[in-house]
Amino acid sequence: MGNILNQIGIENYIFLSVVLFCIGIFGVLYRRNAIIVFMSIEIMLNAVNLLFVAFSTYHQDAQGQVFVFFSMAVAAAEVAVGLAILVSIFRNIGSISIDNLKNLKG
Amino acid sequence: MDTNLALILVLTPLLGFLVNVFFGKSLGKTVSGAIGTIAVAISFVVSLLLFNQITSTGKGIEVTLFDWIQISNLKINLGFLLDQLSVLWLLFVTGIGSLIHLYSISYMHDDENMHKFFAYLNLFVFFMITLVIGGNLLVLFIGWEGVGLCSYLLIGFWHKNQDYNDAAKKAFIMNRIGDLGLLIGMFIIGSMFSTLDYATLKTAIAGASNLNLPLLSLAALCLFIGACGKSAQIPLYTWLPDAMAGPTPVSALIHAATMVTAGIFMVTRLNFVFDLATDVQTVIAIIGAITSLVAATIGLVQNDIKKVLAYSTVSQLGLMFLALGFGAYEVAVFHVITHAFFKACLFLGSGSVIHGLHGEQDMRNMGGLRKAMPITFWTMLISSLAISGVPFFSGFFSKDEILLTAFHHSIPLYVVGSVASIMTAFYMFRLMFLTFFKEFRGTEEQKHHLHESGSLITIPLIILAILATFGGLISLPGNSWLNGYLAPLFTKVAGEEHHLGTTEYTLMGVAVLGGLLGILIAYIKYFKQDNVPESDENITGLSKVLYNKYYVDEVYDAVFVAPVNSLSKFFRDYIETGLSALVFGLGKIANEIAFQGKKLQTGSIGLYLFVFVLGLCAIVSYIFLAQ
Amino acid sequence: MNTLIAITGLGIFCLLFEILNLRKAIVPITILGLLGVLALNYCEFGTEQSYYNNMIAVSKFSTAFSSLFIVLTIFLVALSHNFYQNHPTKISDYVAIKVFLLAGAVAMVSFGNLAMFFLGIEILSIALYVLAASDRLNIKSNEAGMKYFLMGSFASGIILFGICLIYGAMGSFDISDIHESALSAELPIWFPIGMILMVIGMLFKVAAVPFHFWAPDVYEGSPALTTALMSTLAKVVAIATLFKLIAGMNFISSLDNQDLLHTFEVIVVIISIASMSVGNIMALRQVNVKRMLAFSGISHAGFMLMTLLTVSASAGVLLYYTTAYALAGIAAFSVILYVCRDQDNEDITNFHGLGKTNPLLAAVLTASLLSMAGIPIFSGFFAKLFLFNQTIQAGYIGLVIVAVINSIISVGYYFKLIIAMYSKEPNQERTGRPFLIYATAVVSIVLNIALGLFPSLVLDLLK
Amino acid sequence: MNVSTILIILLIGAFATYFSGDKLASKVALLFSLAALGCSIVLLNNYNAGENISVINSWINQPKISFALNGDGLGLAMVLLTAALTPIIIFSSFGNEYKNAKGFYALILFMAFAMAGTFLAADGLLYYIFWELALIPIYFIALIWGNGDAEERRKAVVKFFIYTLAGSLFMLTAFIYLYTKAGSFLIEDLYKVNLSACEQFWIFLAFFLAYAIKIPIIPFHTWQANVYQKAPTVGTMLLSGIMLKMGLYSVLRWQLPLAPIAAKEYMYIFIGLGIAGVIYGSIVALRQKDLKKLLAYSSLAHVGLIAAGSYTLTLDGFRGAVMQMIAHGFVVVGLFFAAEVIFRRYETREISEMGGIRTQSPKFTSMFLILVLASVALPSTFNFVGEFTVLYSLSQINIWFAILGGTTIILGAYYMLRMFQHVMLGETNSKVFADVTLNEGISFAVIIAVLLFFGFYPKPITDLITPSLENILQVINKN
Repeated sequence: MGNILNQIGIENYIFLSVVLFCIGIFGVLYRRNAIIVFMSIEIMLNAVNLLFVAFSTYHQDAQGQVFVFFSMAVAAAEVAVGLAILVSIFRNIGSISIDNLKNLKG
Repeated sequence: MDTNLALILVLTPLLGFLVNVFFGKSLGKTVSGAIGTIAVAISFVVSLLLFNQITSTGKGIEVTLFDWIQISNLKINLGFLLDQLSVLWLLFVTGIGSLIHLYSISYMHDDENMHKFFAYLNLFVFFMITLVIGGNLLVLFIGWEGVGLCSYLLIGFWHKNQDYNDAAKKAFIMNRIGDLGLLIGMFIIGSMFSTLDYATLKTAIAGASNLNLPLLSLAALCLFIGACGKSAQIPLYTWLPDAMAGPTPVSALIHAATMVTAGIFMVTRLNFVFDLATDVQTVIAIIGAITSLVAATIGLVQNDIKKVLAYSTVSQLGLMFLALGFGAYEVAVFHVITHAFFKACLFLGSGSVIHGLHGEQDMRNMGGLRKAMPITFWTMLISSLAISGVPFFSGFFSKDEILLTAFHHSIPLYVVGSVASIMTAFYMFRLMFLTFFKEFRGTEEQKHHLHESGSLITIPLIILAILATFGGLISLPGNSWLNGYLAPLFTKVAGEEHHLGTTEYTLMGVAVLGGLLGILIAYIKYFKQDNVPESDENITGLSKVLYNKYYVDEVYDAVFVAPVNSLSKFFRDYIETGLSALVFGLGKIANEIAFQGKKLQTGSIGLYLFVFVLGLCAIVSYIFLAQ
Repeated sequence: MNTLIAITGLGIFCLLFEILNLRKAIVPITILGLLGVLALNYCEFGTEQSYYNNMIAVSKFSTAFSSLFIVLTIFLVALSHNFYQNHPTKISDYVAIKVFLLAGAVAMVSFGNLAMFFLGIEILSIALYVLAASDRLNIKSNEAGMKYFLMGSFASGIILFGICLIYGAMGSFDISDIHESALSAELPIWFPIGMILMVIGMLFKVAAVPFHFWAPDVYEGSPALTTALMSTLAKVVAIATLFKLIAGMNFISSLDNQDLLHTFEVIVVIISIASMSVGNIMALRQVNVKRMLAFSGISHAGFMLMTLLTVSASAGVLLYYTTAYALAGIAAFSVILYVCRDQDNEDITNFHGLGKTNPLLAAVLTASLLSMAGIPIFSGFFAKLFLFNQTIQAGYIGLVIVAVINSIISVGYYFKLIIAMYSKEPNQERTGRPFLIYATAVVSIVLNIALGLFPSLVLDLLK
Repeated sequence: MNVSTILIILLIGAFATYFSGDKLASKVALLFSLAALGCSIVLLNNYNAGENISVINSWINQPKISFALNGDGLGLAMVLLTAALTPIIIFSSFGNEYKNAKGFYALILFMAFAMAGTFLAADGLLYYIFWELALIPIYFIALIWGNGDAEERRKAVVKFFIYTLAGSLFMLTAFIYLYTKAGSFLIEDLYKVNLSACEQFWIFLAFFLAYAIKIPIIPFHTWQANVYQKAPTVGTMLLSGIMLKMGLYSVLRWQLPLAPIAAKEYMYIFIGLGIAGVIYGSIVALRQKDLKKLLAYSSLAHVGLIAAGSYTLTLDGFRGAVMQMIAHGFVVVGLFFAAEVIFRRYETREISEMGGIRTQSPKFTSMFLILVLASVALPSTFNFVGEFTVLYSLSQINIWFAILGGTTIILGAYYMLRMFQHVMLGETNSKVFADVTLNEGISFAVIIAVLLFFGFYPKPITDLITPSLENILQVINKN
């Protein structure tokens, strides 16, 4: 098991997930459609999850993988709430673009 | 015993004041007047007793009541010093005071606030006595400012007229300028000798080795400034003529006989200081001479009977300072006394005239009053002769003494003084002729109200006239009782006795001739040719300048008062608003920033997240850089 | 630990009451329950132990802060009685959510393992998302919820990444392990990075500049009670957790080893200065009271962050400051709830003439504002005093001077409200004297003043 | 029995007044303030009998803050001033009707409580707390019961509050800094700390900011005139009569002893500022249209002189300053009350609309005149004693200070008499001026009596304050 990590150094995993994380961030920054923003956030979380797994292998320790389950669960819960809010917004203003959410300012 | 005497002396006028203030109205005019007069009369009696005691024992009485102000290096107590000088002053202050009180009973009888008038007069006497008998400079200062206050109250006695109030205010403030000088003088003396008591001070100075003379002279100068304020010397004299706004008895008491002599009193009191500051003495002499001349010249052309007397007062005071400047204190004191007699008499006389003419003060509307009011005429005539230095009247001796001293020290000042006295003679008789001779120039109904004033007015006049005649006897040239009496006060031998030699006699002659000359000119100008001064608008040339008092008031106004006022406006309108704008400005800035900041909060999630990420990157990269 | 279980149980009970149709009883019973929990928590105070192989570690710090949270929740629940009168069917849910939120909060201060910490923060956040958006038909509320949700989950992402890096560096989620190995010589750079990421995540929660933008909008948009909750409970929890993270992971000394400490301190100083300045200045021009208090909250966050400079010493100060701030906030919000209960906005104009129509509440609001402004005998003053004292002793006199200047600015907007209450004419009738609101207002302000008179009560708890 | 009794009386009084209802409020307040006065007189006796009337209990142990009240001569004198003026002020307000009177009078008593506390506190932080507490009541008094256009008033009052608070917060910072050095807020511990000249300079500056704004010394006075004008007269009296004295007192008690080196170093600058205040205030006062504003500027001038006296660091300066504080306290209260008496009859404060009152009410005129004369320091009034001593001390430093400072007796006379002339004298006023009522008369009489009595016999006060002033001097000159 460890030998994989010997062949591909841990750094690469880190870089990979950092890249994924950044993709997520940019998604959040540049997309205006709420759903896609959610998905970008999911990408961020999953990037982290990937890293968790990598680390847990690296450390030969299961906690990391357990943690991944936590974070998945949490992410699911979050998105559930998020979608609920989104629905009520859609009911009220008939759009899911976050650019329409500018009533509160100043 | 002495303490009680002193307290009675001081407190009876105060008592009179209190009674008149609180109950005067209900007591009625005559009673309140009587109270006022009696109060002063009692003080007069007490002063007589004290005088008696002093003359017998020959040394002063010191009375200490209690500590007053404690300052680290000098302790000032509330105490009195009754010695030759103060008792002498007391005598004529209270004596003339009681006469004038008597006079006022009838003079002020038509005024609804008569009780107030007497209250103020009593208060004045109280403060004057305090001034005179104060045991140290600070107690003197109480009286000093107190009499200033009283003159403020009495000048502005007819308070409905704002001009009178202005005059009163002017008097008070000008005095205060002097008072500041006095205070500074006290500070210097206090810090030098750490005492303000006359007695201790005298010994301290006598005993002091290597005195800081420049500093001492500075102190003397400051004190003299104080004297200038009180005794109306250049440059602080302009308040005195305006002070004539007050009722005539006030002018007689305060602005002729007593208060204005306080300056001379103070200088005499501190003779041991001034003797050391010789250059200050020269200044005093010069200022005195100039004042006497300037005032006399102005007096030449005045048409208001009281104004004439006012300027003559200023010029006489100038002569006294001339004497002081030469260290001839006893001479000055002598003239103070005689002057008190005849000037009081003159003022009261003029008061009686004004009373008779129902408030007319312009000599151009008088004339021919001789027959109508003989007593007034004769008394005033006597006093005029006295002031003009006609032989054997009191004024002759005192003024002559002064001129003698001047002659011995500096001829120029002697000349100035003599010229001044010639002018005095002139304008006094100008006054006499215009007022009492020829035909009456007033309106018809005035004319037929003309009458001699009541006995309460005439009696004081007569008494004063007598004093004005024989007052000179107290210091005959040759053997002077006064000099002997005052001798203990002075460090140096009391005034060099002029053994009457030829020079003296010639000088006397010159003085007499001068006086007669003045009278003669007046006689020719106003009796023979009987021309009456023109009405104000067509006065021209030099006489116009003189008539307008050399425009000194205007100058002062332009140089001091106006700038202060405009400065005040400037401060109020610009500096003040500017400062508060500065403070408000800070708040405004914050508000402005807030206003701009609100625009940043656009409400767009994208922006918020963007800033979030920026911050994140900034921090993380900062960490990396620091590594 | 028992506290946590009890709270969760209480939450479930609340839901049961709905089923059993005991809506009337919910609020009082919840309050009683919470009081019980408080007592329970009090018994735990002082005991140092950990449960479930150190998932939960009870310490003085955790218990003290938990009790504060519980007290605050009691107030909030009390307020919710009147607040939700109009839609009674929801009340049980809202109360339950608050209680669960409390559970999350307690978990956050008493975690012994990063997993627990993460769960706690997510419980809290999700509950808040829901509450923020709870006024379904109100577009503002929706927007607030959405904004909070998006940015919140973004922040959780960051936190999660941070946790991950720490795990990578340490190979463990356990605080005590991390605490030890944090001092070891060669640590990968990930550890400080991860730590910083977590800190940033928490800074978002406490709404510190530049991560503060959500706060004003969300505060304004959410229902007033939720705003109250956010500005008091949520903020306090976040700052306490942040403090515990840094203290618990021995972060300072490990930074010291890698001589990054100075860097970190610079960051903290900058952020705290920025927070208080931005917060105070922006608050000057606000007309909506909730928004104004949001900004004032930001500035207070800046003040609280000063404690991070003296982590070893200032736990007590932080507790005192948070308590003072939260109590003042509760008092203020209870008045706001009363005044604006049937207004559609919370503008200052609603407060005109409160001093005449309702002197008591006006006095309470005045007192709470003075406390926030840091005027003596109110505990707010002492909070500032102790904080400044602490910071000057650590040698940050410049920071304190900036803080002082900020407190001067802050008076500007606090007094805008006071003036509105006392020197303007009332523009509306205010009827009804809802007992619970009055009680909450008075009790909280009395507590605040009492703390002012006897600061040692709280200050010395964490000695 | 110790000094805390006064505070307790006043505090209880405040609450009692509030709960006594609008009808009784004024009476109750008067009662309690008189009780406080009586109490303070008893304390004075005990103090003179050599009894120890100070209090010290520890309050907060970490940081070490104690509830320490120090009843020494100086503090006692100031407390007496407070306790004597409060009843007068309350009594003087009987002629007016106030809405929500209970709050009004309660606030007055509370303010008196805070100010007395400030004068007594012997612990830096306690002192600061009282100092701040005194600010709140006056803020509300001016805001709620003030007069003039509401918007203007709001601006003026808020400016006043923020401005003063700003100053005092810097003082707080200074205190905390000192605490970090001394490890305690107790005044004697603070006296013990030795600071470098540089530290002292900053400490001195911080304190100066607080006091310069409170006193006020130019150019920090911009709040004063407006607030005096806008506040109700009672508030103005409290401000000018007692609150200004807080600042001046604090200069003596706190600023100078805590930073002696700096004090000596920069003495001349601050004396200069004080004297500049004298001249500036007097000149600005000349051309004021509003009576209360004029009085405000006059008091700016007077406190300038007092401040200059305190900064001379000489016993005379201190003594004169304290005496002048007390004298000025009484006279300024009297003058503002006179302004109020006129306002009650004429409903105006514009000097131009007054005049000719003397013919209508001689009594009032005489009383007003005496107050005016006292404020221009006529000998035989208490003000003269104070002013003379201060000027003397200034002359010891440098004769020019005395001369420049002495201009106050000229300029003061100028603007005060000018004011008096236009307010009281001249042609009889068309508007009716009812003569002073008994109540008003009593207030005036008391004030005048005090001024005249101490004018001739200031010894009791001098003896009371001198020892503590000497102690302060010792602290200043210890190194």
